[in-house]
Amino acid sequence: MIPLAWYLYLSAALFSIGVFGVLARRNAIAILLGIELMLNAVNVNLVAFWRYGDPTVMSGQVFAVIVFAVAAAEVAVGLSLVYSIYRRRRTVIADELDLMKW
Amino acid sequence: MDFLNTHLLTTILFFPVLTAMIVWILPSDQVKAIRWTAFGGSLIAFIFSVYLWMNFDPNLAGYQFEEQYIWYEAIHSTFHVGIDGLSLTMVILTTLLTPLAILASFGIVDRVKAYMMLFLFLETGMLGVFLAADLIIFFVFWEIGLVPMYFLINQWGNPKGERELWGGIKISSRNYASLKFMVYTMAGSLGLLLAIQLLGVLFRNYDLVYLTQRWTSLDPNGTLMGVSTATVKTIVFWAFVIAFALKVPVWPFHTWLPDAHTEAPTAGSMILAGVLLKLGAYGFLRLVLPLFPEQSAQYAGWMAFLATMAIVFGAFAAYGQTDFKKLVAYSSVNHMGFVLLGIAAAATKIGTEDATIALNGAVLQMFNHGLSAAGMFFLVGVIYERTHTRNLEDFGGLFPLVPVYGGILIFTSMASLGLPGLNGFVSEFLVVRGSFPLLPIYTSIAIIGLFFTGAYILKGIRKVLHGPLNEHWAHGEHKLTEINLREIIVMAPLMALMLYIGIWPTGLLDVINKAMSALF
Amino acid sequence: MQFPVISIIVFAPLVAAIIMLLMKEEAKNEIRVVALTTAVFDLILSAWVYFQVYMNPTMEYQFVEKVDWLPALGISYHVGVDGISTPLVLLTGIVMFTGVLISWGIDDRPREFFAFMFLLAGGVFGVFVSLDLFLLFFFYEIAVFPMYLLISIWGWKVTREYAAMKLTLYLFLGSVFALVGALAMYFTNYQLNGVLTFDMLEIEKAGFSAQFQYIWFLPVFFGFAILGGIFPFHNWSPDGHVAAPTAVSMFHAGVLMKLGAFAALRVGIMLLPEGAKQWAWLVFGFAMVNVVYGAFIAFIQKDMKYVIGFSSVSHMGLVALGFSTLTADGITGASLQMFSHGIMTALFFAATGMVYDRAHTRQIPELGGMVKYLPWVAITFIIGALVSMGMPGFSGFVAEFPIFMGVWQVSPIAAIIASISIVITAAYILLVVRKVFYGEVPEHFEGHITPISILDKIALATLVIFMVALGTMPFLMVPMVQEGVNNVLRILGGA
Amino acid sequence: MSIENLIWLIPLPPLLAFFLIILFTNKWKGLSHTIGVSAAGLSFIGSMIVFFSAIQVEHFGEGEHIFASSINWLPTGEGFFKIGVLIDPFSAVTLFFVAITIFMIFLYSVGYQNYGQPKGDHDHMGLPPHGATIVDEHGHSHAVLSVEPMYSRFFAFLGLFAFGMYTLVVSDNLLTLFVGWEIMGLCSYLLIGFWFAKPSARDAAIKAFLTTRVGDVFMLLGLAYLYSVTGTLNYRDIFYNAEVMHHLSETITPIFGLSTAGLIGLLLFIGTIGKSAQWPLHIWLPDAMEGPTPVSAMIHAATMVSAGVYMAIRIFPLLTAGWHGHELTPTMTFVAFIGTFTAIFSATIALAQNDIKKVLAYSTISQLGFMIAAVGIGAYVAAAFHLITHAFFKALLFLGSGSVIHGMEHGILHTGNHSVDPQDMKNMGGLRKKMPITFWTFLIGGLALSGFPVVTAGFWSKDEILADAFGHGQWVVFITLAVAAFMTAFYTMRQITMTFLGEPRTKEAEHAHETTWTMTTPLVVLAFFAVTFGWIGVPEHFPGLGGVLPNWFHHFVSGTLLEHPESVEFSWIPLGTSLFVALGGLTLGWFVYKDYKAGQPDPLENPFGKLYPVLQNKWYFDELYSATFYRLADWISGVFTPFMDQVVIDGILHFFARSTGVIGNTLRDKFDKPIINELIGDGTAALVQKGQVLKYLQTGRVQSYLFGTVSAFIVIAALLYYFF
Repeated sequence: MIPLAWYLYLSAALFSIGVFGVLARRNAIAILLGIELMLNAVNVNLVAFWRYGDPTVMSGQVFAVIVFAVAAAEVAVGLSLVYSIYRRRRTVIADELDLMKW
Repeated sequence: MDFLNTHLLTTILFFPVLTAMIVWILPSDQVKAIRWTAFGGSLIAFIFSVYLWMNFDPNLAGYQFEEQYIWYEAIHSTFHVGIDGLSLTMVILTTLLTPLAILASFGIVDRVKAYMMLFLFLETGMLGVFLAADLIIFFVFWEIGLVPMYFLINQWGNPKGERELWGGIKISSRNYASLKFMVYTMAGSLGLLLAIQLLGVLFRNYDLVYLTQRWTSLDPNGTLMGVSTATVKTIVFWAFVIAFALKVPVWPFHTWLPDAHTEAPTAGSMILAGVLLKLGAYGFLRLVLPLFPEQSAQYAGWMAFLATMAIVFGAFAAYGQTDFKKLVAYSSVNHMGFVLLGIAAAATKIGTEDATIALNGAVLQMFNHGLSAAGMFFLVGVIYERTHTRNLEDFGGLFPLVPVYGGILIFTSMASLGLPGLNGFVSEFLVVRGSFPLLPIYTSIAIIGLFFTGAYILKGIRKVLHGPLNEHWAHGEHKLTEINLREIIVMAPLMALMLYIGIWPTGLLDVINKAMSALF
Repeated sequence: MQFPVISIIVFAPLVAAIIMLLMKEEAKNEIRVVALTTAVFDLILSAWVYFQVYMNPTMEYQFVEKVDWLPALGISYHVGVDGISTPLVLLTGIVMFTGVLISWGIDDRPREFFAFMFLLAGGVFGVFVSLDLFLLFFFYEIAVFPMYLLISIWGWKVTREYAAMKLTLYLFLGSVFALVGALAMYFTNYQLNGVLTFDMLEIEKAGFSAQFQYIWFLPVFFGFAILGGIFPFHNWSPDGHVAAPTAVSMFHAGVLMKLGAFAALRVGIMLLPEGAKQWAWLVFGFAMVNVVYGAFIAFIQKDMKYVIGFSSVSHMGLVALGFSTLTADGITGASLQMFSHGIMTALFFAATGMVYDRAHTRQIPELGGMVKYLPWVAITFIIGALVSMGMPGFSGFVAEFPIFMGVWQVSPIAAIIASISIVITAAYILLVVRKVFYGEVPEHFEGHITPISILDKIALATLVIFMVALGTMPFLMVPMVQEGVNNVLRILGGA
Repeated sequence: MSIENLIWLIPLPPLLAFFLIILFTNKWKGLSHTIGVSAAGLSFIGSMIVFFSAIQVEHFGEGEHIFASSINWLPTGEGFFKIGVLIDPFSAVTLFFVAITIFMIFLYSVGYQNYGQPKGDHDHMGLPPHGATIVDEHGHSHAVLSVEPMYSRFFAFLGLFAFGMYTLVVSDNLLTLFVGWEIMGLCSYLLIGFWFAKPSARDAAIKAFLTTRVGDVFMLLGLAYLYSVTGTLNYRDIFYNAEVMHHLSETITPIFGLSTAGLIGLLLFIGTIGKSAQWPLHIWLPDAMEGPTPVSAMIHAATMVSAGVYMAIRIFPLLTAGWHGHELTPTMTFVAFIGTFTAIFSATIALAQNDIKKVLAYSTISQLGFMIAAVGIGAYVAAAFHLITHAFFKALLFLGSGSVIHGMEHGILHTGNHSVDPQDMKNMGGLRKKMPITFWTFLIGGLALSGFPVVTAGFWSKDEILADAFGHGQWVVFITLAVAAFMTAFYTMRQITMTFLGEPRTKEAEHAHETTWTMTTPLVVLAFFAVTFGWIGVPEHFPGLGGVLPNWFHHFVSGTLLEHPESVEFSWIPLGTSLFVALGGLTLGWFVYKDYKAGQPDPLENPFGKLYPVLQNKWYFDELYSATFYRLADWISGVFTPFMDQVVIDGILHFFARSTGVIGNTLRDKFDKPIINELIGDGTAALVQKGQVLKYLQTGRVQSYLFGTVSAFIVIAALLYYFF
């Protein structure tokens, strides 16, 4: 079967893309997508380790499920935040959002 | 009645406070009611103390009517009160003078309620010192007494007058006087406080009787806290002496007295001279002599020296005054000097007959001075109320205008001069008689000091009553009015007592004598 | 499971704070009412606790509640009171109550003000009752943190930022030291006994090596003592007093400083007795400086609040002095002094605040004759003055006397020197009384001085009652304190 | 009622009168003097009863043959100090003359203070009455004497005085004697200063009180000393008790090596010096004449001063302790010296006085000197004898002079010329016809004073003193006293001549006239005694008269003490001397002054030359004292004491107060702010600065934060990888 390493490569790649997206893209939505990618990369890792570890211990899958939940909630909150910001500032460009400055 | 018999002392002690509380709830504008309540309260206290006098058995040694309650067990101090012949005399004096003083201050119109309350607190404070049989309680009341006095002087004192201090600082003289009185006395009692603490640390107990026998039975060659017992005792002794000497006041600690007196309101001076000064002397008799027989004997010479200085310089200073009240104030220094002289003399050979006589004299002198000084200050107040001046030069030849007042003034002055047949003489003679064999030199000087007592007393009369009439007071709006009935009523008991004690001191002296014989 | 009165006392203010924050900003009166009710409620409860303890004073802790919190780290919610902390709880209740009354008139964001104040109160309660080291720190920080906001927002415009920052820095600095010490105990105890616990009753029994105690006593003790205003770390407190609004000053001087002293006793001396014995002389020395030095400086201050601030330094010095004697008398006195000084200084600040609100100056030379307009303030202030000069018949004497007895047993000379401060105190406090409340009124005050409200009177009266009661009837408090002190002595191995 | 209880009662009526008058009857003059006089009368009767029952007792005075009773007064440790009354021979005779004189004074005062006269036109309390004008039925207005405004008060004072004197006499111990003594001191103060509005009177009063007080304090010292040595002050227990006296006379004190008795005696005797106005404390007596003439003057000139001598005789055993009849002990020498010197000294002054009362005053001092001298040379019986005779005739003289002055005031009111001094003898003369009773009685008194032989009492007593001085071989004393006696006779005659004889030198003198019966009766009574009282003391061996009358006085009084002094054997020398000085002085005086005219300088001025003003100014003693003692006292009280109190002592206090402030300031400014704040405190400000800089790190961009996070993560990871 496919060795574990492949999964790890996959998740690493996904994660890198996510990080790149978060850091590089200026659009808030894109940043959110990047975050999603990172989370899913983590999921891939978790599931893979579960499979190649001791399948009787369910903690890996449990974690994955929790991550799904978190991701979903986080997307919801994130999008609503972006939306409300857009409604106020008419923009979703992250650079222009420096309200947290001193 | 049964309660009264078992709690007589505390009743007497706290009755003024109770009265003060009643006064407190009275509406401030009911001046009349306030005055009479205060007066009545103090009068009842006096009646109680007369009752006490009746039921007192002079033949028993030690305390009577003892009461003891838990107070502050962390430092092993109990609320312990008791009375013996010595304190009985003083209690009578206090409870007698307070109503008179209150009656004397019926003229006060400014913040009467506060004034009366302070006065009643003052009475409790003084009584507490005399009744205390526990060192802490003694100290508590000792200090408490200061507070009302401070405010009486500071608030109801003579509003006029300014005192120039160093560096051009000006301060109204009643503030100066009251602050001096307060801080000076507190500083003096600091040593006392520390000494008391030392005793407490040593014996874990503050009961006078217990302390006395433990402290006096210490091994003189032993050490306390690494210092030889003798040294410690000497230091503690001086701490006590200075605290009391300040209050008496003994030369050279006396300078607060004239200031305080001149500024204080009339009634304040009456109590100040009448009772407060006695606290110091009482301290000597109650604490110093019993606790430090050896030291007292050792340093009696010094005490006698100070006493003599007080007598001589007190007289001279009084003679030099142009302010009537200051003159009387210094006379207190002069008279209290005799008290200390008697004590000092007795200290040299405690327990001998001479010593007992000297002590009898000292205690009686305390009582007598209480009467005469209070009387004198009141009379000064009477004339001051009318003329608003105390400067002797402003008076002169007032006798025809105020014959009754004049008569009373001469009578009281003579009592204070120590004229035989009046109270002052008996006590002074006893002091002299007792002290002479023990301290001949100092006594001789003191007696010669008596001459100047005469000098300044006569000066007072001469300037006020005699000589050509100062027309200023004769007519017009300044016309001097005769002493009124209330004021006469204030003086009457004092004068009656002066005469009675002068002619027949036996009753009072008997109590004192037995107490002194029992105490020492 | 008995009625968790302690927890209720502790958490009522916190809850009240949250409630108030949820209320509408405009509903000022409602907010004040909530605050007052809570304060009264707490006062009643703490009085009840006090009464219970008074009824049967014991060496053990009473009203103990113990709930595991983070068992893995050995952190538990463990509270209880003994003879020393009970009076302080009562004190906090009183100050809280009076504080609310005094600051009734605050109109600038009362909601936040009361919320923070109650946060503070809750923290203070917590420290006094907590028997768990971690919990103690927890509440300690809760208590310290709101001070910053209270001072910097509601404080005296001129110096508030400075003072607030200074205070915060001092206190956090101190607590950091103390925390390190605490952790050291925590881990050392683990090494010694293999149990991870913050429970102080456990740590007491840890049996630390003398070496260890020598090292760690100083950081722990002084870490807390800074809050107690020990020399040379005292300067934050006068500045803080001056800057803080009235009610906060009351809390600050009345309770917060006791917090430091109390924690120093509880953690420093009781957990590291050997260290205490080792370093007593040092603490003693510093405390001596406090006493005399504070008095001298207070003597020359022109600003009422500075006078009181430095007098607090002097009086808290007496507390430290009492502790450092490590004698029954000394510690008893110190504990009483904590209560007495708390009430007294709260009264002082309340009175000062009232004068200041009306005269708009605290400069003593500019004031005068206040007794005409504010007789209550004058009289109560005078009584406070008597207390602070250690006048017998008032709580000050009852407290200071045993301290001095303790000092005698350590060093007579020191007793004599320290006693000088009594006279100086008398002098300056009388001068203040005379100048501020008597003498002639500066004419520009004529008519501008409004009488104080009934609430203020209630507040002042409450404080005075306690001072006089303790002064005339020490037996109302002394026995329980003695029990508490016996416990300390047991740990110290003496008595 | 037993005699003892009666004795207790003797002093009381006057005291009662005092209080009654002061408290109640002040308003009603008549009632007041009734009370006063009747009180005096009661005491008088009582005293007489006691006296006569005393002289009936056999061997009165020896052992138990006395009247005495005592009660406990002061508790002293175990025992009591007793006070009581004692009548022994000496006090009995004293009581006799005291009672008479006092009663006479009361009676006399009624008239002298113009009872019954109208109220003065412009009289004030504290000033002598200026007289009133009345309009008779014909419409003429006359100036007449006006009643004393403080009439009642005067009788009150008299009562108090009487009480004092009686107490002094009947008391059985030195303490109660001292009580009476001081009360009389007060009365003399009150009476001399009776017209207190006159500055002179006021000052004289104070002078009298204080001068006597100088003696009193020493006396008190002596009392204390005696009491503490013997444990009692009772006469009988000390003086009548051989071994006590022996003990006292044997023990030696450090002071001058005097025996205890001697020293105590000396101290007590200083009291006498003050009271009996002996040199150097004599200055108060002449000024005492400021009192209402002459009653108060006569009180403390004729009566009170005898208290001093009375005590001197009382303590005779102390003074003479260790004396065996030959050379005098130091104490006695001192006493004798004081007495003798005073006698001659004041006699000289009396020569140059023109005020009728002053002359008498100085003669009094001089006569007292005689008595003291007698005591000094150990002749206390003689002293006692002279004391009593002198009391009688001196009282007589004073009352007489008062009567004279009163008459003169009549004249003055008549002429209305108030500038005339009614007391100056230069303004008198020829009053013999105007006021006969006064003249004759005054003459008797004068002769008695100058010791006119045989008839007058003064002769016998003075002669006895001289005889004793001679008999004890005290030549100095003898001669000096003789000279003094001569002067006495001289100035007495001078006084009589200037006052009564010759022609009136002023209109006032012409219009003077005799005074009322209340004033003249006492004169007569006293004159009687001034003559007869001498005859009870005639020495046995006196030529002619010797056997006729027994020397009763000597026998009686000498029973006072343990050892009875034997009267000296007769010798012509002293007798001759006294005869010579008396007669010589009188005649010389008469010759010098018989034709003295108004306006002339005094005949003595020329012969005396420079000395005369010195005498007139009493040897400048007042000036001397005021230059020394008064000034010193003023300096101490006015300059030194204030300096000590306000500068030195208060200075120290203020120093403490100030230093507190200084220390406080230094601590705050030099230490607290700079050091404490800087070192530990004000990291604060700096830290705020840092914050200002650091805030720029906070861009507010999400991605920059994230970038920071990630890069930090990477770095850490790299580090971890590198190290592990």
